[in-house]
Amino acid sequence: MTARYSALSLLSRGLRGRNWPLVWRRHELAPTYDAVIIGAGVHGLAAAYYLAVNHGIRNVAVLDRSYLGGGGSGRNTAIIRSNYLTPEGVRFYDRSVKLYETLASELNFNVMFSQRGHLTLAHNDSSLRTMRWRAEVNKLQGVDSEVIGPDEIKSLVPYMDVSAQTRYPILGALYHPPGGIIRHDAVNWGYARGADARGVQIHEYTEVVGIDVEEGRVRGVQTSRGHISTPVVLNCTAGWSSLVSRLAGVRLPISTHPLQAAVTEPVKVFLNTVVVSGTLHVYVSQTDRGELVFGASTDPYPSYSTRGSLEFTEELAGHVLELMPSIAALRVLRQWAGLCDMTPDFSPIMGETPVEGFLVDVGWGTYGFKAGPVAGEAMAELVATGKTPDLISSFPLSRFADGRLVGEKGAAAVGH
Amino acid sequence: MTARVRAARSSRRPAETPFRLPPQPGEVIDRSRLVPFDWDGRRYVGFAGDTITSALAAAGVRTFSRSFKYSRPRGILTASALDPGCTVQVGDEPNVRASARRLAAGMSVVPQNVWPTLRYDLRSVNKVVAPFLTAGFYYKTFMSPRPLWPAYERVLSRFASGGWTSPDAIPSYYDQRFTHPDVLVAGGGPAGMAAAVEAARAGARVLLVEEEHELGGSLRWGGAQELEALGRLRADVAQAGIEVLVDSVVAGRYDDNWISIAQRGLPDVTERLIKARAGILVVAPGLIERPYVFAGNDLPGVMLSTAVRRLIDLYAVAPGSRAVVLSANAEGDAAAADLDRVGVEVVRVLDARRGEDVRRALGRGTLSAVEVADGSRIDCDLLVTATGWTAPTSLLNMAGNQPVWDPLAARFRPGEGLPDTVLATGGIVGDGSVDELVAHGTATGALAAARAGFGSAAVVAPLSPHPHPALFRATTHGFVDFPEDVSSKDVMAAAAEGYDSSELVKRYTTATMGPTQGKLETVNTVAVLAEATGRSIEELGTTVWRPPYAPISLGALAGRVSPPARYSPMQPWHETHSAVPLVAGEWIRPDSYGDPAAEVRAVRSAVGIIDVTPLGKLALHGPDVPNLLAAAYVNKWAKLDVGSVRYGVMCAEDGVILDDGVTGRLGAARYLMSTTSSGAATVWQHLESLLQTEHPDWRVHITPMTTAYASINIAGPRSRELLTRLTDVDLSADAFPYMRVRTGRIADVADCVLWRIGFTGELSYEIHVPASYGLHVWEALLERGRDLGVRPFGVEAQRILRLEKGHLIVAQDTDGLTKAYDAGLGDLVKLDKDDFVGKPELLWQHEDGAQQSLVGLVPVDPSIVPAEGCQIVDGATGILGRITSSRRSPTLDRSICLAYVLKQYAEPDTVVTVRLPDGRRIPATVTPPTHFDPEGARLRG
Amino acid sequence: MADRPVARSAIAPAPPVAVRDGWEVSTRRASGALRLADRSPLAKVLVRADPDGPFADRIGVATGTARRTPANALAASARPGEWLLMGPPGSAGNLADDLGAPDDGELVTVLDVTHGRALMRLTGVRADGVLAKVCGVDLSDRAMPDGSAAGTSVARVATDIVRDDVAGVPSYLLHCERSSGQHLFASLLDAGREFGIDVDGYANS
Amino acid sequence: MFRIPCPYCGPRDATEFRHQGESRNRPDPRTVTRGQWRAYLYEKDNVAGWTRENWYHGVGCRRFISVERNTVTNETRPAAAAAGAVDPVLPGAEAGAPDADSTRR
Repeated sequence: MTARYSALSLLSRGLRGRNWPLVWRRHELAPTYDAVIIGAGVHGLAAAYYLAVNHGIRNVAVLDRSYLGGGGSGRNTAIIRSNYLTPEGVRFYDRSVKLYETLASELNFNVMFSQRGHLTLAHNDSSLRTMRWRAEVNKLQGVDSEVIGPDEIKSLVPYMDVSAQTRYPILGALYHPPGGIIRHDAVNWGYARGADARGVQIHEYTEVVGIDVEEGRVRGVQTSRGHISTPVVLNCTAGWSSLVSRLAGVRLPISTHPLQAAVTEPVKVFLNTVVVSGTLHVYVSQTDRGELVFGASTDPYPSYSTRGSLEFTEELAGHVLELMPSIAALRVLRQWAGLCDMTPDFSPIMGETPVEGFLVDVGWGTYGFKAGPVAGEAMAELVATGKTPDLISSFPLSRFADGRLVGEKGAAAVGH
Repeated sequence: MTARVRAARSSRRPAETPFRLPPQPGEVIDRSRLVPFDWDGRRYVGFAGDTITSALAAAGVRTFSRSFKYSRPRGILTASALDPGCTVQVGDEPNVRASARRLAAGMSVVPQNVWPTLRYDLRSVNKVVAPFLTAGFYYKTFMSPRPLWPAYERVLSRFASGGWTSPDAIPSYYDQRFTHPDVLVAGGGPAGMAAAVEAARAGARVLLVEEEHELGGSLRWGGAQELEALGRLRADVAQAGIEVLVDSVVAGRYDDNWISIAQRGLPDVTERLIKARAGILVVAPGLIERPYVFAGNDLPGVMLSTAVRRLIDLYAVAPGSRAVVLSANAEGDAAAADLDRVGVEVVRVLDARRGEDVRRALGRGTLSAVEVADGSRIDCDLLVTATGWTAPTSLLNMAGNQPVWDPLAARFRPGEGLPDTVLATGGIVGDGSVDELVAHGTATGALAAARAGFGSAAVVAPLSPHPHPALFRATTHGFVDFPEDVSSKDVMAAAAEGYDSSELVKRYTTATMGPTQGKLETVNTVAVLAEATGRSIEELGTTVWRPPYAPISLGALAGRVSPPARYSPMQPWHETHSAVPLVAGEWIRPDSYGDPAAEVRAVRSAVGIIDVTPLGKLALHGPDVPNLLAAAYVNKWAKLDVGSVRYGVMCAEDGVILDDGVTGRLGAARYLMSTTSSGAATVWQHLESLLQTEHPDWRVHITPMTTAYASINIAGPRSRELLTRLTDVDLSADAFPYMRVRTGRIADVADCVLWRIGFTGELSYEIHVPASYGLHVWEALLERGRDLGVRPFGVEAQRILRLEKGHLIVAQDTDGLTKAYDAGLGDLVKLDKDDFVGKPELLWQHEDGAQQSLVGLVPVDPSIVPAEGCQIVDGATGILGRITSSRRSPTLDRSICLAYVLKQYAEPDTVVTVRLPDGRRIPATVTPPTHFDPEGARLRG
Repeated sequence: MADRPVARSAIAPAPPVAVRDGWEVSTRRASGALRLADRSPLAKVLVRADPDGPFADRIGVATGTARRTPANALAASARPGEWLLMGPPGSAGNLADDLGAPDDGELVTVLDVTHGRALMRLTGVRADGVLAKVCGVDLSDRAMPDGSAAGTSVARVATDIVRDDVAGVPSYLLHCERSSGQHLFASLLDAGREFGIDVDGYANS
Repeated sequence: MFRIPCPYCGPRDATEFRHQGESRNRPDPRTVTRGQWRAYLYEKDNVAGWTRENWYHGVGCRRFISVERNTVTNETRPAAAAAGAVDPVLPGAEAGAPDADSTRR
C-alpha cells in the first residue's frame, strides 16, 4: 500500500535507510477492463485517477507505448494559466488551475505549483487590444487578469528592456497573477501513484496496435502485449492521436507539429515571473534550479520528428535577447521537442465520436498540460455517466462538420 | 615539493606557484609571457597558454567551487571543459569552464556557489541533514500548508547553482557565419587529423574542428613517440589546405547534415556560431574518461588519469604530492609513470585488472587519505582513477544512430545504421595504437571524400575495441553526478521506488541533467540502475542525447543580423519632424506628429497628407486578370472599365475575411491592386497560389510594387485645390470623379498613379509616385499647400477619421473567425457568381444568418471612451458583444465605437451595457457604423 | 515649379553627397580592396515571360545565369520566366525598347522597377566571406561562378544575387525590394567589418 | 534544417519555403455538402511517413512546388514525376485568415 509522504516520514526513512514502496506497481495485462485509457500522460492518468476517486471505477488500464509521462506531459514547459480569450476557455482552464492549486495535498505529492505570475507582452496596438479583450473576459469569469504598463513590467522583470527604442517596443502586458509553472513530471507521477493506490493498472511499454470495433461500437484493443476486451476506450494521446483514432476508423481535423523547447545552464535566480511574447514567439521562465526554460511556437510544418532544429534555438535566442539583452552570455544546455496535435481553432476535441465507446481527449495543441486535471475530471465524468459535462460541451468533434469553431483562434498564435 | 604552501592572504604579492614543474616536452604554456589575473579577490600570475585551473593548481589551489545541494568542496576532476567542479564566474560571464578557458591578462575570476565564501560555506549545514535530502525529497514534503510553498520555494531557489547575470551587462560581440564543406571532421585527435588530411588530398573542401586549444587529442600528453606522430600529423594538416578551427566544438548535427559549430577563442568575437551544410560528417571525438563511483569520489584531490596527464604534460603542473593510482588500463599506468617521472611520490598503484580497488576517499575539505578495499589506509593528497571510457556518441545519436553497449569493452559504441553522410573514426569506434588509429582515420577520410564525390571509394578496415574491465562503482556509494549532487545511493533509491528506466531515473534524480550534459554521468547512472534492477546495461540503454553537444551562448545563437525594419522614402522627413514611430509588423511609420486630434481637424477642415507607402500594391497584367479578381474577391469584377477602381473583400475558403483593398484598371490588361499593409505578402502568395495551383491555364503576371511607389493620401476639403497646383491631371469633379484612376505627372515626376478614393470620408486622392521621388513630392505638397493649411497626419489620426466614417479595419474589427456577413459586408458578396474563394461557407452563412453584427456604438456619457476590448455584458457574466474600435472623435466631440453585438441587439437605438476595465458598467446606444457624414457627400464632392 | 526633382535611393548616401544624373549620391571613394557600393540609380527593367516561349529565346539568358548584352546592359534571371535588365541611369526606356514587342498572343510583362528595388555591388576577393556571414547559399566559385544568378535570403531579406566579376575580381550585385535596402546594406557593412570593408560612392555602371 | 529539392533552384534550406499543406483537390462548390466541404477544410491525413505536400519557394523561384517528405525523419525527395516532367502542383488546402497579431492599414 502507498506510504504517506511527509517531512517526518522522509527524515525517519532517511535516518533508517529504508526505501519507499513502488510509486506505481507493475502488472500482467488482464483480459478485461471496464475502461482502457490510451496514453499514460497527464490526461490519461488524471482521467484514470478521477474515474477511481470520483466514480469508483477502478478496473481501468492505462496503456502507454513508452515510459510514463514520456510524451508531451514530460516535454512541455510546464506553464499553467487560465487567462484565455473565450468564456468557455476561461471557465475550463480556471477549473484546471483550481485543481492544480490543491493537487499537491490531494495527491500527497509535491507538484511544486509556483503561482509566480504570468506576463503576456504586447508589442503593438493590436496585441494590446487583444490583451485588453482577454482581461475583460477573464474578469467577467472571476479570473485575476489585468493589462499593465511598461513601468509595472519593469518592476516585475528588472531585466526586461522596456525602452521605446527597441525593434519591438513593449507597450504593455496582460498580467495574470495566478499563472505560473509546475513540475510536470511530479504531476504525472502523483496522478499515477494516486490512481495506482486505488487499483488502476498502469502498463508502460504496451503499445496499442489495433482497436476492435463491431457494429459501430468498441469491443476491445489489441496491444503489443496481448488482447484486451473493454466497452470503453479513451484516446488520451498527443502527437499520435490521429493515428490512434484511425485504428478505430475515426478521422480527426488534426495535424501534428513539433513544439520545441530549450533550457540554459543554471544561473542565480533573476526572473520570478513567466514571460510570454506572442509577437516574438517566445516564452521564458526560470526554474528554482536556476535554469531558464524557453519555448516558442510550433514548427511551421507538420512532422513527427522530435530531434529539434538549430533555427529554433537561433530564433529563440534572438527573441529572448530582444527582451533581455543583458543575458547574451547565458548558454543553451539542451533542446528538445514534443509533438502537438493542432486543431483548426486552437481548441481541444473532447467527447464522443461516431464510434460508440470510443472517446477522445485530443487535439491539445500547445496547451494540453495546463488542462490535464480538468480534462481528466471531465472525461472521467463522461465515461462514468455517459453525459458530456457542460464544461467541455463547446469542444465536441462534431463542431467542425457543423462549422461551430471555438473563438480562441484569434488570440492563440502563441498561447503560453 | 613536500607540503602545501599557503601564501599569506594579506599580501598584495601574487601567490607563489610551488606546484609548477620544470619544462615538459609537450607543454603548451609560454613561460616567457606572464599573465596576471585575480581569483577570489587575490592576485595570481600564470603563463600564456595556462587555463584558469592550471594556473591556480600551480599555485596550490585545490577547491574551485562548492556543490549545489550538499555544499561539498569540489576541485579538478577532468582538467577539461567537462570539469564539473571548476565552473567559475569571469566578470559578467557566468559558468565559465575554468579548466578549458585560457587565462587573459587582468581576468577577474570568482568562484560560484559559495556563500558567504569558498572556504566557509554556511550552507554546509546541509551535510547534517543529508539523509533527508535524498533524491526527490522535495516531491515528498513542503506540500502543506499550501500558503507556505512560496516561502519554501524561495529558500530552494537560493540553492540554484551557477553564476550570476546583471541587467546592466553590455552584450559583447557575437557572430555567425555559414560554410559548405565537403567533409567536416569533428575532432582533431590522431584519427580525425588523418581523416581530414586524406579527404583534403582527395580534393575535398575539409573543415576540421577541435574542441581543445590544439590539435592532437591524447597524443599531446603522450611520450616521445606520440609527440613525434603529432608533429607529423600537424605538418600534414598544415600542408593539405584544411580549414582548422580549434577551441571550437561541433555542437549539433541536424537534418541533412546541417551542423552547428561553436567557435571560441577568437580575438574580437566572444563566440561565433558557424552553420555548416556538410557533405559528409566524420565524427572523431575520441573518448571521455569515466569517473569511478566510491565514497568521497568528489573530494578535491581525486582526479582522473587524463586530468593528471593534462596537468603534468600540457601545463607542467604537479597535481599533488603523494599519489595513489587506481588503474585498469594503460592510460592509468602512464599517469602513474608521469607522476613518478616528475617527482610526485606514487605511494601505491592499485591494479584494477587484478581486482584491486579503493573503498573510500577520506579528508576534510580536500583528500588526505585513501581507504583501500583490503582495509588498509594510505595517506595521500592525490587519488588517480583510470577505470574506463565513455564514447561520446552524441553526434551519431543526433544522426539517428542508437549506441549499443559493448560488454567486452565496457562502453557504449556506435550502433548499426548511420546515414550515408555520417562516418565515425577513432576511439569512438575502437582502440588501437597510434598507427592503427591513423590508418583508420585515413581510410575513413578517403571514404568520406569518395562519398562527397572526390576520389574513389575506399575500404575501411574495422577498428576493434580492446577488452576492458567493467568498473563503475566500488563497494561504497559515491557521486554519479557531481554538479547535480546525485549519488549512487540516490539512483538505487529511485529504482526501488519504481523510477526504474533510464528516462525516469534521470527525471526523478536529475542525474545527467546538469551542465556536463551527462557526458561524465550517463554510463555510471545506467550502470548503477542496472545493478539496482538486476537488468543489464544493454537492456536499459541510454537516454537520448539531445543537442547541443556543448553549451552555446544565446549571443552566438542570436547572431548579428537584426530583424529587418522597413521604411518609406519619406522616413528622413518624418524623423526630422518629430514623428512618433509606430511599429507595424516590419514597417516603422509615423503614428502621429504629436497631436492626432489637430491632425484630424486639419483633414476635416482643410487638407492633410499621410504617408501610406506600406499599403500593399500588386501590378497585375494579362488577359485573365478579371478571372483572377473574380475568384479572389467576393464581389464582381467583370465590368471594371479602364480608369475605374473598385473596393473588394477577400475571404479564405472557410469564409473568414482575409483582406480588403481597392483595385484599379490602368489599361486594357493592366491593373493595380492595393492590399492592407500587413496583408501584402499574404495576398500576393494567395493570388500566386490561385494562379499556379488552381488555374495554371490563366495568363496573369503578378508583380509586387509595394515599394516601387511612395504612396501619399491627400485628404480634406482642400485636397483638390492642393493637388491641382502640382499636377497636369484634370482633377475637376466631372473629369475625375470618385472611384476613378488616372496617371500623370505630379511635381514634375512622371508616371504617377492617382486614384480618387477615401478612407477618411473626405474628398481625397491617393497618389503613388515612383519611390525615389517620394520625398520630393511629399515636400512639394507641404510647400505648395502651406497657405491651404496642409498638415501631415499619422496612423492614429487616420484611425480616428476612418472610425468616424465607420470603416472597418481587417484584423482589428474582424478576427480569425469573422466571416463577411458578421462584419456587415454581406452586400458585397455576390452569391450569384459561379465560384470564388470561400463561396460555399458564405452561401451557408447567408442561409443560416449571421449570429452577430458589427454596429456603431456611442456611450451615453460622451466623455467616456471604453477601451478597445471592453465587453458588452448582460448580468454578472453574460457577454453580448465587444468593442473592437473606440476613440474620442474630435469632429463630433464625443466618444465613438465600433462593436460586435448579438443579432438581437443590433437595432439602432438599442441601449446596451458596457463593462469598463475598472469594473464600472455604463450604458451605450447602438447606432449605424457610420458616425459622421453617413451620406458621403464630402467624399463625393 | 522649382528644381528638377532629385531621386533618392533607399540607402542613405555616405558623405560627401552630390547630385549626379538626377540622383542624390555619395561621391566617396573607397580605399580598401573590399568595397560595397549603392547601385540603386542604375536603370532596372523587369521582364516576365514564359520561360520556354519565344520571348525567352530572344532574351537568351537561362534561369540561374546572367549575361552582358551587346549594349552593355546586364541581364540576369534568378528564377524561371523572370529577367532583370540593368543599365546606366535613365536607360530604362531604352532597355525596354531594345527588347522589342512580343509576338502576338504571348503574354510578356515589362516593368520599370528602377525605383522599386535597392541594388548594391559588393566587390573584392573576400566578398564571398562577407556574404557567407549573412547568406546560407554556397557562393563558392564551384557553386556560383561568374555569370550566375540566384534568388535567396540575405540578412533575412529576400534578395537576388548576381555574380558579375569586375576585371577578374569577384563581385556580386544584390538587389531586394526597396524598403529593405538600408537594412541589407547595413547588414553587409557589419558583416564586412572584419574584412576591412569600405563604402564606395557613385558610378554609373 | 532539412533541405527541399526545388525543381527550379536545386536543393535549398527548408526555411526558404513555406509549407502549404497536404495536396488535395478542392470539391466542386456547386455540388459540395457542408460535411464534404468541412472535411476538405479541416480533416487531415496527417501521415506518419512519406507524404506528398506543397511548398511555396517564397524567396527563391516563387513557385509552388510538390515534394515528398517523410514526416518522421524529414527526409525529402522530388515528387514522383511522370516522364521526367516537373510534376503538376495540386492545390493545397490551408484554410483560415492570417493571425490577428499584426497591425493593419
